[in-house]
Amino acid sequence: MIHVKFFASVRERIGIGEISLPMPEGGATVADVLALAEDEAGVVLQGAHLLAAVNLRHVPFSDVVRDGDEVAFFPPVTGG
Amino acid sequence: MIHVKFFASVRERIGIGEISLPMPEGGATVADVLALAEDEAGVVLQGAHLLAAVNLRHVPFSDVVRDGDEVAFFPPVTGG
Amino acid sequence: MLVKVQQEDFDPMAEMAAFPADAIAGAGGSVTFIGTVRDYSEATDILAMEIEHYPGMTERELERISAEAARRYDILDSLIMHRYGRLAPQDNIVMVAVWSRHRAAAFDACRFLIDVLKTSAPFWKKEITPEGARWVTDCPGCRAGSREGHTHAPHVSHSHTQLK
Amino acid sequence: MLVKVQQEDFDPMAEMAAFPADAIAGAGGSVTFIGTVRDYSEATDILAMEIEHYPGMTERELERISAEAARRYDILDSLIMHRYGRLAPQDNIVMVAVWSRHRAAAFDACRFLIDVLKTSAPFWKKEITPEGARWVTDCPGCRAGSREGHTHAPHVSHSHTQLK
Repeated sequence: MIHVKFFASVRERIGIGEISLPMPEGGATVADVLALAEDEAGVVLQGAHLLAAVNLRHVPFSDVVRDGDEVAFFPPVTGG
Repeated sequence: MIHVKFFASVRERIGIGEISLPMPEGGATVADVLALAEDEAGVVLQGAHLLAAVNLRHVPFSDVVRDGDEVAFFPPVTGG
Repeated sequence: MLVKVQQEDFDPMAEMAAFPADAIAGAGGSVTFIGTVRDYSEATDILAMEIEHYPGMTERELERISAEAARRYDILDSLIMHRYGRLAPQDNIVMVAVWSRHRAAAFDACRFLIDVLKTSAPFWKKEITPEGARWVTDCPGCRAGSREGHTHAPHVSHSHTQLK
Repeated sequence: MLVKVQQEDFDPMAEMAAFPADAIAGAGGSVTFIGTVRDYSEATDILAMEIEHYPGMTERELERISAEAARRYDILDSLIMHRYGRLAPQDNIVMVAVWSRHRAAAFDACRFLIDVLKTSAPFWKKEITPEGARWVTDCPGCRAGSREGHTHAPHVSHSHTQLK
């Protein structure tokens, strides 16, 4: 399974805070995981400014995910 | 009169904290005032690292002083 | 290095006073940045600020940048505190304190930490205004504190284009 | 702008909390430098530090540099405190706090103020060590906080040569 989390405006737009997806056979990138979650939610985050993290680290969307990973999507951060 | 003050290591070397000197006829620069005070103290501050202030402002030694001025001499500052 | 992420308010000087003394023995000084909630935003009053965060990742990211600051600058130690939840105008949001032998390193490291925090730590602000709530959506580089040009932090990549 | 020169210890955060609120309304943050007495100096223990100053000129000079910082940087206000008299290791000597809308200006102004203070405000430190008392005699530029090269502040001229 891949554990997917959404935060802030991205969470509100996709309407999901957390979802677990089966690990795709043949592997998947972070971008693939987002597409799978969008299919699940029936929402496309088109044009969104998105950051991604895998297992609590910032990653590019091209990174490959592994079974059991926690993958998070969120807008550019605005803390501080 | 010129009111002369010395601070910190310069005060200790010249042995004077404050002294008033008659305003020299014909005028005087800050450097002249120092020389007059050295004569008065019988001490020459040879090779000292010195700053000067007139009426509470940093000035170069070439500045002209006026009757009633407060002229101060002190080493490079080490506050903060 | 110390990182605290909490909902409660904090007293910056009490936190600094409580910092382990042996870690900062020999310090000649400290530089502290304290960020507070502004009471205006683009001509709108701000009634409150809600800060969402990513528990676990925030702490990890703040520890990562603290370690990076310690590698880059000749500092003795650092403290980062950041709040989440609902804050009122004037409330403290964040503090970054750095101790060093020589002050230049503390200035550099403190500035580095707050700049990088603002582009990498997973916090999101939502402004509560008389017209309703809205997410602060500035591009992080634009919020890096300068009015002049800026570049995005190289360690954070994000897409400004369509993803699919 | 506020300048305080005093013998008594001070609590930096209490001083910042007491700062006139309307002067810093709209501040997004503050940057604070706190300088403390080190407990060592060139391989010698420091038992105490005695700070002599030039009453009247110190206040005037600190006000002058505060006004200069306000001209140079987009800040809301600043506070400088500096102690004199006998201090113990770890004691606060100086604090510089700057409030601004955007943090870059506060960082720049705070650094400017402490750098210029160290080369222009008439304070002199005497270290009390087990071997006796001695004036701190570093050339001011050398104490400007960097280990790298430096130049002397252009507004302060002093002679390194014989005067007569």
